[in-house]
Amino acid sequence: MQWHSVNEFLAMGGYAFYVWGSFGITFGCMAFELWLLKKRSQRIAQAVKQEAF
Amino acid sequence: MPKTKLTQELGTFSVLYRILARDIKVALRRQSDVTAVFFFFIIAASLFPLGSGADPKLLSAMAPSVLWVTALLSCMLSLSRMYSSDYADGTLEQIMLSNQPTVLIVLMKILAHWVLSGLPLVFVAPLIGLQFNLSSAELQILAVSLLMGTLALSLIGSIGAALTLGIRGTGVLIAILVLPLYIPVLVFGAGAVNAASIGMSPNGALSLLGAVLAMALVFAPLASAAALKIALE
Amino acid sequence: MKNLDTKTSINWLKYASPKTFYPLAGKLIPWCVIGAVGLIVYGLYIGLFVAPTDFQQGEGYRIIFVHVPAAWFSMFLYLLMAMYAGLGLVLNARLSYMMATAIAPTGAMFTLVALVTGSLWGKPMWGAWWVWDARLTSELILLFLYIGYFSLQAAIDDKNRADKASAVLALVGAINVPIIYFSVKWWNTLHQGASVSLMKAPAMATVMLKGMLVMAIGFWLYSIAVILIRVRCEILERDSKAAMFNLGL
Amino acid sequence: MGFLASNHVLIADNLVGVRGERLLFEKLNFELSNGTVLYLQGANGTGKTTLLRTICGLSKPYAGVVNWCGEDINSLAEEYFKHVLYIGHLPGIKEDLTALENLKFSLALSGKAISANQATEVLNMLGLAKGLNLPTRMLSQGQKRRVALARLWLQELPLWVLDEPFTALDVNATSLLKQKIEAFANEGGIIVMTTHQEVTLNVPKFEQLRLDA
Repeated sequence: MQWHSVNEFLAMGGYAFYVWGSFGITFGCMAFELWLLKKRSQRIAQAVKQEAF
Repeated sequence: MPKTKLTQELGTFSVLYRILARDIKVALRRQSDVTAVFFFFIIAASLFPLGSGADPKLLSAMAPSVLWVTALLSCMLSLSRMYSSDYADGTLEQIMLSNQPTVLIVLMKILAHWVLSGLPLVFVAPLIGLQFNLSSAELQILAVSLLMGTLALSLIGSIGAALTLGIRGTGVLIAILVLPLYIPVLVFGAGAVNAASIGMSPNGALSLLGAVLAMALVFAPLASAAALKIALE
Repeated sequence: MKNLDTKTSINWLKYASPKTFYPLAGKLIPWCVIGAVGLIVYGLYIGLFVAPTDFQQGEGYRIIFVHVPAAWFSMFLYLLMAMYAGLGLVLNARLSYMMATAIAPTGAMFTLVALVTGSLWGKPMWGAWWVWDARLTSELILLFLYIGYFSLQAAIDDKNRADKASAVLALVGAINVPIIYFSVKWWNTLHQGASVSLMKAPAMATVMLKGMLVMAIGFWLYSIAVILIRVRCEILERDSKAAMFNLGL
Repeated sequence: MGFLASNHVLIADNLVGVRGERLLFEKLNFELSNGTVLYLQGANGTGKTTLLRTICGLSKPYAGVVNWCGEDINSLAEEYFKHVLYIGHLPGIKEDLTALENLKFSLALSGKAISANQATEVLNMLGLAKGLNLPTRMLSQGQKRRVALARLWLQELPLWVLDEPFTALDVNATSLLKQKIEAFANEGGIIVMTTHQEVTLNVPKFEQLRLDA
């Protein structure tokens, strides 16, 4: 464990923007994809309910 | 009612030849389509010097890419006509129901498209190349690479044309489908001319282009035939 | 002559197998999600805390822990999609068409992520947002193939034909992927000489490799979960009868 | 023209037709042997055209098999197409070519070469004498239809699949076509057709199949 302090960890040896940017985008896209899917399944469940009654 | 026996049976090649001949005859009766592709190439290629200035060294450096990309685009512009007119008037169904395997029929269609749109480019490109002050060696390689390249472009393009048959607004759609598949042909084609311009032997690039052409000859008719069957369902 | 009585909305369950697949997928999804989260967190732990600083690239190299797995899966998911497409064409099985349709968005997402992280990695290391490196360029072309797949599917209204046409395109694309990669590599060496490939990952300390592999398996479980969720949506959207049955209404 | 000496049989077993998400027909069976005319009835949109295209092999049935002389037409492919003559809604002729060129080309597709005067004879009989050398786009709808039908008098194919062959035909052409269909059926041909006009055909076997909405 070579990080001695939290903000050294955050600074990421001067590459903070690039490293956190990459991680942020990766997990951001994943979260966005999951969110889209949740919305889509809600829309289906809702549409089916209407059709059933 | 005529009772005479029909004269003579037609073998596979004569039937296929007639399909090819008919396509060319129909296209020549409507010259506007054929010449449009030809003039697009000439005009588009001549636009680049207007955009970049007439410095000979710059022009000859970018000539292979300019000539190849415009040839590729003009080939692509006429792709949608490959099957759509036959699809619209019902002759495509009749041809598919002929006694020839679909793959060979598709090959004839591709050859007809190549003869009408690819081949003319092979002859005019060296002339346009003079505008970009290419040396005669480079012009020769340009012609040879386009000869093989345009056939490969027609082959690969026919898959896009068959997939988008009967869909409205296919002009741009074909471009999106087919351009990524054109990249190897462009890389090796333009690469051959580039190699010639820096004195390297273009044979490496030309043989790779030949390999891509060979693969296209095998896979493109199969994929196009499958796509046509799907379109005609 | 026998009269034909036709029902308006047909009962698909008889012909396709989504009926058995739907609940099975439902059971699998939670496990994949848990596995994915666990492994990704563990991978991050290795990548950010355990892996040492690289003597050449400092801390910037840690981007590989997301960039490389994303690049792997962008390619793998395209080939998986092509496989399901091919299966669909051969067996005329609606379910495998649906699988191919469900895989594509995740594959495209990973391609986009690989491109962005690649450029974020290129900027500090080689000073340019975009580097015409063979792998990055092929990644870009792979994105074009995904775009082609989506635009063809969107352009065709009849679901049946859209499935088959995009399946053919996916297969043609899959055949072209190695050719494109080779031609870009050849183009790269022709123009830049035999310079070292820019994006070669730094000397792989075993712990870095382990970190990347853990992240990769995490991405794999994530992909399975997302694809299964999307396939279930696809099944429900395609047939209201199955929807009512499966939602227990 | 005893070319139909050998007996042919067209069997549909358990055919299921689907268009988009709609089921058109289900569990459809029939067996047609030499000299039969199957007359398909049904309102628009009940799947008549889909059934015809399934029978002639252009589209695959959702389920079930079309069988020609004991073999599934899917595996026969071109072998089967050698025996089928299909006339659909679309005219199937090239507007830029003349009637003569169109007729010769459609014959060539089934491997037959015919002489110019044979073709002209049939076209004259169908009242197209004037328009022989004009590109067919100049002809009227009815004339185009007759150019498309001209090959019925020249081709020797045992199975005809006709999608509303009588549309846009005048009285004279309709009776000519009726006679030709009757003659063909009596020689042992098999015909599957749809039409909206009420047509009585005296043929060895006349069957009807109704597809309702």
